[in-house]
Amino acid sequence: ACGSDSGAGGGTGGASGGGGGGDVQNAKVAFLMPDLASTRYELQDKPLFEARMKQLCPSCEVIYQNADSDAAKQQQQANSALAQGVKAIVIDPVDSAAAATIVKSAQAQQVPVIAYDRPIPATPADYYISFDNEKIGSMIAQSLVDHLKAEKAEGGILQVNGSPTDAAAGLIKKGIHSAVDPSGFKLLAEYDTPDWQPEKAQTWVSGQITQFKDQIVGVVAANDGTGGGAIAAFKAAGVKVPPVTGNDAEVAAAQRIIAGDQYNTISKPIKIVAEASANVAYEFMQGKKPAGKTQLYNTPSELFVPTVVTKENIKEVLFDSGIMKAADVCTGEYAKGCAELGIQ
Amino acid sequence: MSVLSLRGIGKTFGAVAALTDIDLDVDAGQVVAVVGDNGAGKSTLVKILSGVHPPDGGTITFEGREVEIPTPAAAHKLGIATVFQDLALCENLNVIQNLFLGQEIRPLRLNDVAMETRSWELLRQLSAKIPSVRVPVAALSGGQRQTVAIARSLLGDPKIIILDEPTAALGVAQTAEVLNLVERLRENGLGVIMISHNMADVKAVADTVAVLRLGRNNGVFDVDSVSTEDIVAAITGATDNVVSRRARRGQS
Amino acid sequence: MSVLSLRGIGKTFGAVAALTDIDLDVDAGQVVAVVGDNGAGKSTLVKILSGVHPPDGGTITFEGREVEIPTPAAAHKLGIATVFQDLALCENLNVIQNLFLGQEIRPLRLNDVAMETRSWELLRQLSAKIPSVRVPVAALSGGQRQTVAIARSLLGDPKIIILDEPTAALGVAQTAEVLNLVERLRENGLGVIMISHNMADVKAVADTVAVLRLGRNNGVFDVDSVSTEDIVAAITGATDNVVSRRARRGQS
Amino acid sequence: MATDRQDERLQSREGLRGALTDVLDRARGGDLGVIPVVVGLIVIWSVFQILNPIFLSSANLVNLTLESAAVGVIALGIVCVLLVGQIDLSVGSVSGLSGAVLAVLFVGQGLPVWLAIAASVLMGAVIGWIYGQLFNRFGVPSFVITLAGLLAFLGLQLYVLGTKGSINLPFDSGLVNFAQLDFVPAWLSYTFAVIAAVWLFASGYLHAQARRKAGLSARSVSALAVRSVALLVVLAFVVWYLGQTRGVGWMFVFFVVLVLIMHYLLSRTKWGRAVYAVGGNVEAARRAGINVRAIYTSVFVLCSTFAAVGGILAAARLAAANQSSGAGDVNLNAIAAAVIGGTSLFGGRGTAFGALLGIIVIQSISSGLTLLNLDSSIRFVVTGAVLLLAVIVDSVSRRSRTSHGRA
Amino acid sequence: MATDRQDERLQSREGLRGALTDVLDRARGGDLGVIPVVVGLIVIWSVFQILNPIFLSSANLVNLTLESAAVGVIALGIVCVLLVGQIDLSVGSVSGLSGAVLAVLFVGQGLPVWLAIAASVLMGAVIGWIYGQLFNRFGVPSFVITLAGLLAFLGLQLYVLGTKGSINLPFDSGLVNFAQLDFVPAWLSYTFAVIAAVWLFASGYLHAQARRKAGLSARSVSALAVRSVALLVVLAFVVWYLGQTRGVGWMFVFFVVLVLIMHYLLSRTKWGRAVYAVGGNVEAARRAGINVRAIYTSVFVLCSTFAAVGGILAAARLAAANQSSGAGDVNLNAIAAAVIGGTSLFGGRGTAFGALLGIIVIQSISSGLTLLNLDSSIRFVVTGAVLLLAVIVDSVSRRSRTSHGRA
Ligand SMILES: Nc1ncnc2c1ncn2[C@@H]1O[C@H](COP(=O)(O)OP(=O)(O)OP(=O)(O)O)[C@@H](O)[C@H]1O
Ligand SMILES: Nc1ncnc2c1ncn2[C@@H]1O[C@H](COP(=O)(O)OP(=O)(O)OP(=O)(O)O)[C@@H](O)[C@H]1O
Ligand SMILES: [Mg+2]
Ligand SMILES: [Mg+2]
Repeated sequence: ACGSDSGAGGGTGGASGGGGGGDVQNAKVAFLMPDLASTRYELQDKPLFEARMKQLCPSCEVIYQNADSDAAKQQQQANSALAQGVKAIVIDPVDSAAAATIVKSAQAQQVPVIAYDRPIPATPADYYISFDNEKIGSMIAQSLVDHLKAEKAEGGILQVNGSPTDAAAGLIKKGIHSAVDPSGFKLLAEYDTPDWQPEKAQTWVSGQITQFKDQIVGVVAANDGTGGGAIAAFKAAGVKVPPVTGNDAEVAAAQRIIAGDQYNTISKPIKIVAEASANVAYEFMQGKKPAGKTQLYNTPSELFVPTVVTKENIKEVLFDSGIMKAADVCTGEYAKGCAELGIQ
Repeated sequence: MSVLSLRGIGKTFGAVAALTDIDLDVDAGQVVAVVGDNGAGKSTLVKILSGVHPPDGGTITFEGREVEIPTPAAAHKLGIATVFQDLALCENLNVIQNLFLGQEIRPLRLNDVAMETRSWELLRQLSAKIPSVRVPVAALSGGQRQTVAIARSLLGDPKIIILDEPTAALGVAQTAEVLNLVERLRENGLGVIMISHNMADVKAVADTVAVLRLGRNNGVFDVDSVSTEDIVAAITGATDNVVSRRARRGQS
Repeated sequence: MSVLSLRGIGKTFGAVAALTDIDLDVDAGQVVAVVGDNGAGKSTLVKILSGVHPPDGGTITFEGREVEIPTPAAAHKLGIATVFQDLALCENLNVIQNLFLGQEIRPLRLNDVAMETRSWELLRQLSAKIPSVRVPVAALSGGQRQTVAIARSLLGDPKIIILDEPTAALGVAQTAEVLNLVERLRENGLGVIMISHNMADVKAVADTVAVLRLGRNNGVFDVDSVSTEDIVAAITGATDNVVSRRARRGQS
Repeated sequence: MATDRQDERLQSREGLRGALTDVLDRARGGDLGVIPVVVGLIVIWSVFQILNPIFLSSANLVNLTLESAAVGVIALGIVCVLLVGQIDLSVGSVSGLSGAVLAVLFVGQGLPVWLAIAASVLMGAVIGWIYGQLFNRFGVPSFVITLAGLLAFLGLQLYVLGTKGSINLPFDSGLVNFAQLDFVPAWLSYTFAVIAAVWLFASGYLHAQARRKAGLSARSVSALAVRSVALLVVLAFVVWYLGQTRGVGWMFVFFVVLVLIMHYLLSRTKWGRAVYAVGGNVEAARRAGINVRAIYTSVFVLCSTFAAVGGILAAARLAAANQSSGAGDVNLNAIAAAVIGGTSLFGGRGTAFGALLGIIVIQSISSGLTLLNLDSSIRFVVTGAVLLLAVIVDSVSRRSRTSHGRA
Repeated sequence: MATDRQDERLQSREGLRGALTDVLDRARGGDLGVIPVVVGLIVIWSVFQILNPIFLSSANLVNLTLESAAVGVIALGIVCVLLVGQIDLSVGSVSGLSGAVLAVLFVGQGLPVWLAIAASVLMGAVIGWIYGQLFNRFGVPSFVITLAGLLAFLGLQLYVLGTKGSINLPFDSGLVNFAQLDFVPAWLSYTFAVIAAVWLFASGYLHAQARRKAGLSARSVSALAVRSVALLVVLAFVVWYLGQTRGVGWMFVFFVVLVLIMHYLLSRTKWGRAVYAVGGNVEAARRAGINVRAIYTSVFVLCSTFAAVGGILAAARLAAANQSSGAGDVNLNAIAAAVIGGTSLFGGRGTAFGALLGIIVIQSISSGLTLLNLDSSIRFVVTGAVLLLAVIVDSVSRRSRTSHGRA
């Protein structure tokens, strides 16, 4: 499903891009990302969006900002973008509720707002493009639970959530619960990791290992960093590492999956989403009003489905698709694992 | 009757007994000089009287009532004004601000003009050589600071004034003015406790001399009936001391 | 020939000209007393000589060479040791640590025992009344601190010792010891600059007296050929001054 | 001759020229007050303007003023605690908690907005009072007390917001309007400017009169007039320029009024004197009969209260209170604003205006870099570098003071 | 009578009983050294043990020691800067950057591990040197310099990690083993304990001999013996108890050795004296001929170097370097550890052992709460409260000093 969606999005964008470009010359578009806790915004979303925009409108300028998990800073960035006269704002809100202000002030100046990744329920944006975080949470957890059931594991699960002050982390947490709670595995303990810090996750998991010893059969970690921390805790305690989840498909996580230390991560179709949003933004800049595939939160929307990555499918999802290069991942000690999986 | 009288005052710092069983009486209109060697406990006594340190034991009677002086504010309220040996000025504040600290004119809308005028008056009275009263005290010379500290104690309406080595850093003229001042204070009926290492000054203005030695009373003398040599002997604990030896050497 | 001689030294702080065009000469084995009213600029002069403040203008000649003294370390290296009026001790360090600050014995493995022994020696020499040398200086009395500062300057091997009001806080015995000390220093051929407000002390130990008034030279006198009254007159700028008036009043 | 001009070592300073020599002299002595910060600010502004001509546009400056207000108010409180030589690390958490309490009471419980505001502010005051008690009773360093507060109130903030995590304030409420859309009408702004200039002249004139009557030296009328006219010109220009787009926001006016009030309290009341005294030498202040404990308590209360007010402003500006309100760099920005504005971390030196200038420096850097559209890694590096440069200008001029013996 | 015991106001203190009276006397005077912190620690430990019996289990204490090492090393550097009355806010960023540089050089570039470590540490030293230069040349407050550093090096860290964002250190490398799995063999641990005790006795004995020879009072042999035996018992018990599970980690030993070295440098060398002097009264230190600038520079270099070392340990422990390494509360924890360990924020007071004790207090709180599995909101509140309590114990005992005139 995901492949065909992207094809359609790219198609429309390309078509309209070829159309009336005259008044969109030299226009600016803002691309506002929420945080640095995950590398994806700077490393994937931004370059992909920029590249697509360049294709559509070579003279247009993308104003990229990252709010570093601060809703007030994001507001400042949006205001500054508006002061610079942007024609459209693509925003991944730090705080979905607080971003309502940004939508208000942008719309007051006739600048369309495209909610990216996270919705803005309180004040409908002009468009919403996402894979949703809650779904991500439930997918990684479900994948782990299924694996454990297949292995006939008995015991309980630890849950390492994201930052307690991060709204996105809250959504992922909700998703994880929706899969873990009915799974039949006992939730031994859960932890909101301050600032998503892997060290904190490691410390906490170390404590739980002394407390629950071999009862732990799996760990659901809300992103790759905290997952890595959990794995380090097991290694440092000198016990066998149970299956641990992740999220974001970082290179380091791919390496751990290849080495067998981490069970899964999740690959979001960032390329597809970033490009689709560039297409939509471009349409808005031309003064069109693109209609969404569906209607969510009173907003024309388009949702894409992420893929859970495990050792079984890592080759296809990450390498064959070109998201990662073997040269980056299969360094040093990981070369052997790569070779076993047939990744070159 | 005494305005202020102490009985059995003691104070210990860690392993050092700074004061043991001290008695002292001050009458209105009387200048009591407290003398003693370095570290004899004079300043500690002053600090106890002005509420800086609580005593370990003993009683303080002020105007016939037994009192406690837990804080400097309490001492101010009783009417005890003190010039400390370490001056206790705020280096970041200027001369006027230091002079009126805690007793500003018009608390809710400070009257700078009145305070500055009064400052100049006080400083002139002590013939201070301070070029400007608007510089922070950090920029003053040692003697200038001491003058400021003395001027401070004259504000308000004290009943007892305690001067801890008030003339140590003062020039000859300023010292003379302070001695004049002490005499004026006595005439106005205030009790004055003056600490000094200068026997000439002590003999010049004091009525009685109380000697401390190693934290204990070592005699109270009437100033007219005691010689400088006797006081020095009481301070050092020996009639043959370095001072008398120097004096002999000087004569010979 | 002079060990140290100053020509045309000046120093301005903001709007105040603290020193203007100062000349001064100190010979080896000579005690020069610098006297003057409060704020006359004596301590400023001392600070210039010991590298604390740079002068605005003028030259300093030390042992025949023209020198600059940009930092206190430079002054130490030249052999100028100073007892500052504000003592400049570290309150958080104890007596031994302060005494040997910057000149510790065995830098990489401090020799506490040697330093403590030497400390007691120095302090006894000044007949200091300090119960323990292992307490922080913050816990010492004013006079005890001053003794520590004086003892400091005797460490090392200075050629010039500058004493800024060294006896201000000292007891009678300690003052006598310091005066003895100054005489010993002179006998050992050191140059001594002593600042004091006590004319008796000045007359007792100094060879020449240099008077500062409002930041300017106001005469250099040979101590044997000048009377106290003349010095006071030079300090205050008038023969009829508060000191002479007090003296007259005292006699009458 | 005036009483305070009689010492023969003083150079004479009369009239307009005297005032000028005075300034020059202070400059040589390194005692320039706020001038170096202003110079630093001008440098920053010029550079950013060259890099992106939007920077000094009226629209952007209007944003700048509005964005300064919330953290600026917090910095004002920080100035007070720094003046007594203490610190408050919890202003961020307290501001976040205050925003959360406001949102819960106002939106969640449906209380009238003034009541919700009052409750939040009161809570700030109570927190400060608790700090004061802990500090006075147990002598715990304020660093530790407020570090504990930082954690505890962050926890409370999360607890108050509960499962929702984020609460929107209605856009049509007066509070949100005040922070986002209410601007002072042009005529009123100009009136304010005129009032300020007249008031500066009048008060200066009356003061000079009083001094002259008392036989003290005083500023000449011409010097006073020059000063007032300069103020008028600057204010009128600011008002005019901001008026090119939206004008002067009421929230910024509110902040400036708070600064003026604090300036008055610190410089013209007994309490202010006591604050400086405690910061300069607490033992001397105690011996002068000042109730040192009361001063500490008052200052902690003030700081937490300002933090709460700042939190309310931030929530109003964002039209929401959420889990990350007050987190991040609010603490550091508030403290840095105070320090950049010339407040000493060791107590006893600083002014209320320092908070205003400091926050404008910080917001200018942040706004300027926002406009430059850099990678976050580069943005961090550049922020650090610019911050350092801005302060070096200040410090270099201040440093010459040491060599002039005013350390 | 001994030279230093002649003043008749001194109470006599001879032999074992004298040593005891001395301690009691100091207790009355509020000069208890580390005892109150230890008491605070015991309180915390008891409470957590009651709430969750795992807390004092050998396994958990082993974790605790290992988790203390990285931030503990950073706190050691903070103690040094605090001693001279300055601060370093950038230790978190520097540690993060150091971890990142290590990972990039070691894993990315394939350099030998010792070279990568050396490069990271050197980088830390250079950063400190730059701070020192900025501080000495321009007189910028260290708060601002290091705040700028905090931002700049965070940016550099992101930049160095570049496209990867997170870099794994191989689990089988010596560095990761050192931080995770290398424990001191039991026999060696006991040997260390014995050596420590013997050394304590021997050095004390020699010192006492030298003092007696110089005619000074000295500790009696029995007092020395009691002290050494006590140390031996404590150390042996610790070794035995930790040995119940994995034992004493080499990383913790490394940390303790660093503490001992710093203790020696601070208390037994000329440099250490100068550090305390500069912190107590910088002008007095300058007038004593101390090269104050060199001291500041050395201290900044030391602090940044320790931060870099801490960053390497943290990366080794996590077996990864990533963008959030060193972020969050590393700064505050390191500073808080120093302050809890009795280091004054105003300079001139503190010890290297304070960093050890302080970090153990902080890690105990964090570990104890981890085991309790509270909601994060509650967890923050409780952390704040426990932190405050731990310090109140210390401060109350210290405060009595003021009333005894030792403020
Ligand atoms: N705060 C303190 N802590 C510990 N000991 C102290 C403290 N204050 C004073 N002492 C000790 O008490 C003794 C008496 O000190 P005090 O200052 O009263 O002496 P003093 O008579 O004023 O001497 P001086 O003439 O030098 O001023 C000294 O030995 C001093 O070391
Ligand atoms: N750091 C400074 N900043 C500004 N002015 C200063 C500074 N130091 C000294 N002054 C001024 O210079 C003048 C001379 O001061 P100095 O300390 O040299 O006097 P002094 O002769 O030592 O007086 P005293 O006998 O009181 O010690 C004084 O008017 C003083 O206010
Ligand atoms: Mg005294
Ligand atoms: Mg002087």
